[in-house]
Amino acid sequence: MDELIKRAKELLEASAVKVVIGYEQGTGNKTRALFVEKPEDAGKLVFDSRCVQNLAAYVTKQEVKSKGKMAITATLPVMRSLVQLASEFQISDNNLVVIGITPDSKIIDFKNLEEVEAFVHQFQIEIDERNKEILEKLEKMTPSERWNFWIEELSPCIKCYACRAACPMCYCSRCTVDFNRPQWIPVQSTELGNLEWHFMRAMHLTGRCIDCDACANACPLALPINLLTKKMIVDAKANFGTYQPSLKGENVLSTFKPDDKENFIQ
Amino acid sequence: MAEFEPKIVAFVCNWCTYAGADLTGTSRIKYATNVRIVRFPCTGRIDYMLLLKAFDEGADGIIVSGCHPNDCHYTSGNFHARRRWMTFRSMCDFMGIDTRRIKFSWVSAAEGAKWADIVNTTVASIREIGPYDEYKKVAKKPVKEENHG
Amino acid sequence: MNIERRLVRKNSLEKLFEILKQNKKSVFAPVVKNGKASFKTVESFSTVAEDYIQTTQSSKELVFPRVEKFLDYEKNGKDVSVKGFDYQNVPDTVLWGVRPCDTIGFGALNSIFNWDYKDEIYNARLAKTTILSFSCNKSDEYCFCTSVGGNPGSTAGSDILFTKLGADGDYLAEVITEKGQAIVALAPGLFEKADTADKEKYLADVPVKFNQKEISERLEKFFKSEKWVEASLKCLGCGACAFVCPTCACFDIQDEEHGKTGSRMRCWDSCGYAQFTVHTSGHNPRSVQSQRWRQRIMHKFSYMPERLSVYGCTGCGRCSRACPADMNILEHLISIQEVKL
Amino acid sequence: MIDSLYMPYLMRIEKITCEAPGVKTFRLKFVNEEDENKFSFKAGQFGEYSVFGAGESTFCIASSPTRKGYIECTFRQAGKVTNALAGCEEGSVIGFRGPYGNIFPIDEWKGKNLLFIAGGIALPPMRCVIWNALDTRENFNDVTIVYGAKSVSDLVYKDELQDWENRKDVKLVTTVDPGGETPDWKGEIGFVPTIVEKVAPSAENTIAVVCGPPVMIKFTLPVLAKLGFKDENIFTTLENRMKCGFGKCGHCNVGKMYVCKDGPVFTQAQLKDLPDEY
Repeated sequence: MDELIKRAKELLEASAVKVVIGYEQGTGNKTRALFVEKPEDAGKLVFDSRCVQNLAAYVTKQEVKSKGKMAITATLPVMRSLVQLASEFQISDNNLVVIGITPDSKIIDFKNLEEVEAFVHQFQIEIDERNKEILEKLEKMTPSERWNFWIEELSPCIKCYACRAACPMCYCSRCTVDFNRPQWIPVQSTELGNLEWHFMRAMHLTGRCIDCDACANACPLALPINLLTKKMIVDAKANFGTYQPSLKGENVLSTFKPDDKENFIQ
Repeated sequence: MAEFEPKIVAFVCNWCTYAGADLTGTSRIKYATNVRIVRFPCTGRIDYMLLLKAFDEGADGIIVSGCHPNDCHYTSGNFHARRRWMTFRSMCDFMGIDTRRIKFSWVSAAEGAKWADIVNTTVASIREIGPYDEYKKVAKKPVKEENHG
Repeated sequence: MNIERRLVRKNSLEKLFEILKQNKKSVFAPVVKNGKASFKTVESFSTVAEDYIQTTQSSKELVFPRVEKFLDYEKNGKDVSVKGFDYQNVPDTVLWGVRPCDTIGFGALNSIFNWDYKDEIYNARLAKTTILSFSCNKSDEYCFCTSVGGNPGSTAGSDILFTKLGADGDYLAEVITEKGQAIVALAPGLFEKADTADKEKYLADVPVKFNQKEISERLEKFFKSEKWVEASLKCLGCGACAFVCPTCACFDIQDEEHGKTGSRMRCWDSCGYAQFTVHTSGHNPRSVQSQRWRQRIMHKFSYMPERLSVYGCTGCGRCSRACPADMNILEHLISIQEVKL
Repeated sequence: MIDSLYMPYLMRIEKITCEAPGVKTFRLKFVNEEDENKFSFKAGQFGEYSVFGAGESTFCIASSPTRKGYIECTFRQAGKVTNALAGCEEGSVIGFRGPYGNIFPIDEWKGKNLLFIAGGIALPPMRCVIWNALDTRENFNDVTIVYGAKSVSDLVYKDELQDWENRKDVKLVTTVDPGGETPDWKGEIGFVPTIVEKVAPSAENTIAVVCGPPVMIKFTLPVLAKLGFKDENIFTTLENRMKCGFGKCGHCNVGKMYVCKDGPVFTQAQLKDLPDEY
């Protein structure tokens, strides 16, 4: 942690960046995002296992960006998000410095996003055991049972869009659900509105989701919406091979192979 | 009670399947009339939300069809589409949307007979499965009246 | 009317619940699932959560549902026939186990829905609702009801307030309104004469953290402060705070179309959304998140007190608990009180 | 049981006039006579017009309260509802809720000069008060109307502009932006603020009503100030996103004001006290 504070201080003192995005002690046992703009405030930065909010969600926010060049405290999921965002031209080395934190909590410096990418590629995106089990359980159900499961699970959704807001990949200034010509998704949180919203959200994240669970953690009602994106990751791996965010921007739905294999097209 | 007549919406590309369906007609091949065809420039343009909208609006089955691989008018639209269908279909399956009701096919401009066959078999299989009441109930569609076609 | 004090034995609650069900009342009560309490229509007493500090969502849903259908229409050529709101279908409901910081929130909702035009749909739902609240015997770091005019044993807005007298004790029932008396009349045997039971010592201790009036006065001069940006930089712009709030009542009006028939409804909306104020031209009067956060605070602590003579906050702390970015409203209010003007 | 606040009157479209590209005027008559009998409104008020299945949209009542038996509205096709409205035919039934909002205090303007300044699609909200004034012309001194649009084809109410042009008791000045004129255009060429400076009457005993796009208002206000108009004597109508129309839904809230309840008519003096969120 001292190392992190030192790094933040140096960057700010040297005016290399205008703001350092990190974590601070929050309410109770929570930590939360902190935006350090003065070197003397760097001491408020903390880092430990409670820091799970995906800070990459902030690097595309208008008011944060307007501060100027940013440095970001990046855990592995955050680094993955940054690589994905860079591949979608949302960030670049010009406006971002990455202060990496390795899975064993060591600070790691990167000269540029290519180095971040190389680091990220040392680790596979793996669905955790607990969720794997849930996915398997769901896959064993009949389609009708799954239908009822999702209608029931999603029925409490109040469409607060916290899942969207917390997701680094949901950076569109105007989301599909906010369009009314045509009205793709019903605005009201009815069974259909909820089902279609979560369906669409998962589809838009297919090949882009890096499995950080920010959506599920953000949900005030603790709905298991990350199962949908996890399932997409499992399938993408099975169907299309490796699953890694890459600066070349080759995520599964923006590319193809002429010999992609399926068994359902007549 | 009248026999259930499924409502099928077909999303097809302009260059192959639409032309193929046209050939079915000009060849005077008879096929089921349950299908409403929506023409797109390319299968790559067929947004998956359109397929969900079809179910919303009371479709019992969907056909999606375009050029065979390597035959796309725009070179690779159907390759992109194929990947999207693969993920879409698995997403549908995972959320319990009945994937038996969504038929994907490649029908070229020369395959008038294949188009008739695709439509006929789809209609027959949907007729067997019955109306898609599960989705209609959630979409708040009047379930009963539509049962009678 | 004067508050009547009665004693309800701890094992009589279940009987009361059953009598309510026998009298065909719909009971809306907190249920715990995945570690989170939420209000649901419950059939059996055993599913009602007993030990919880606060539900994730407020009970406003009962009188201001997520989706409220105003009308159904049917088109016939160029003509349209319209059927209005079905008042007959509003269920006779008992809101059970709600906290005083929710019941006091009905006061704010009443003002919003009746300050000028009277919203009969809201009023019809409230008229059919009897509120049986339970005092708080514990609180957490998010609670601040005492700073905004409430307290853990406040009777405001309740029809009957139950206070548990000790960890394993019986309940003091304060019957506040005629609606409350009507419930007593359904089960007179369960409401015994109360001795001089004192509820105060059983209530949670919620210290006063700021002066509400002072906050309002300060906000008048605070509109242009830089603090709003600083305070809201971590705000993600979701609507969780508004949707869990017992007094937030902003809504959208939407039509749903099924061929020739359809309906019109209102559904919850939030001033935190970027699209909330956007004009058709694309012009957005509140184009950045700090302006929207400012609107939320100003509306609750400045505009509402001035226009509706009621504060838009009950100190329930739900918004802070629900916030995915840990925006803590209590902290912000304290900081407004502390900042030099 | 009484109908809810959200229950619209059913209105039949009696006449559709195409005013300009994408701009239409509907003349609406009440489907039920009893609705018509209990309905009344004043200049400046607005309503919620709805196409069933598409939703509701807010605009001013463009006809004058002095013309009984119908109301008129003019809208530009811009969003979901206005597009659905544009798709309606004569004889179709649409919904209308209202009237809502405050009014132009036209009774207080007796004996004064009136200066109306409008730009583009903002003439309709002013047309109501213009006709109200002209129908009770004896109450006012000089009446001046300055109306500008991007191009000649964008001018709305072309027939009425001709009427006003022909009247001896109205001074009408029409203008189009440079480049928007046609070869036979006889009006002014130039932006509204410039023209106002040229043709405005003395600020003495004069009320100015200004309606138009934000940029037009922004540059017209300093001109009026220069001419000596006091903020209390400059009126405008605000448009904010609205849903309910009666101060509940929260959308149009600006500072302590609800545009739907305390507006849409505001004086410049009132606007100066409001946060810049409109």
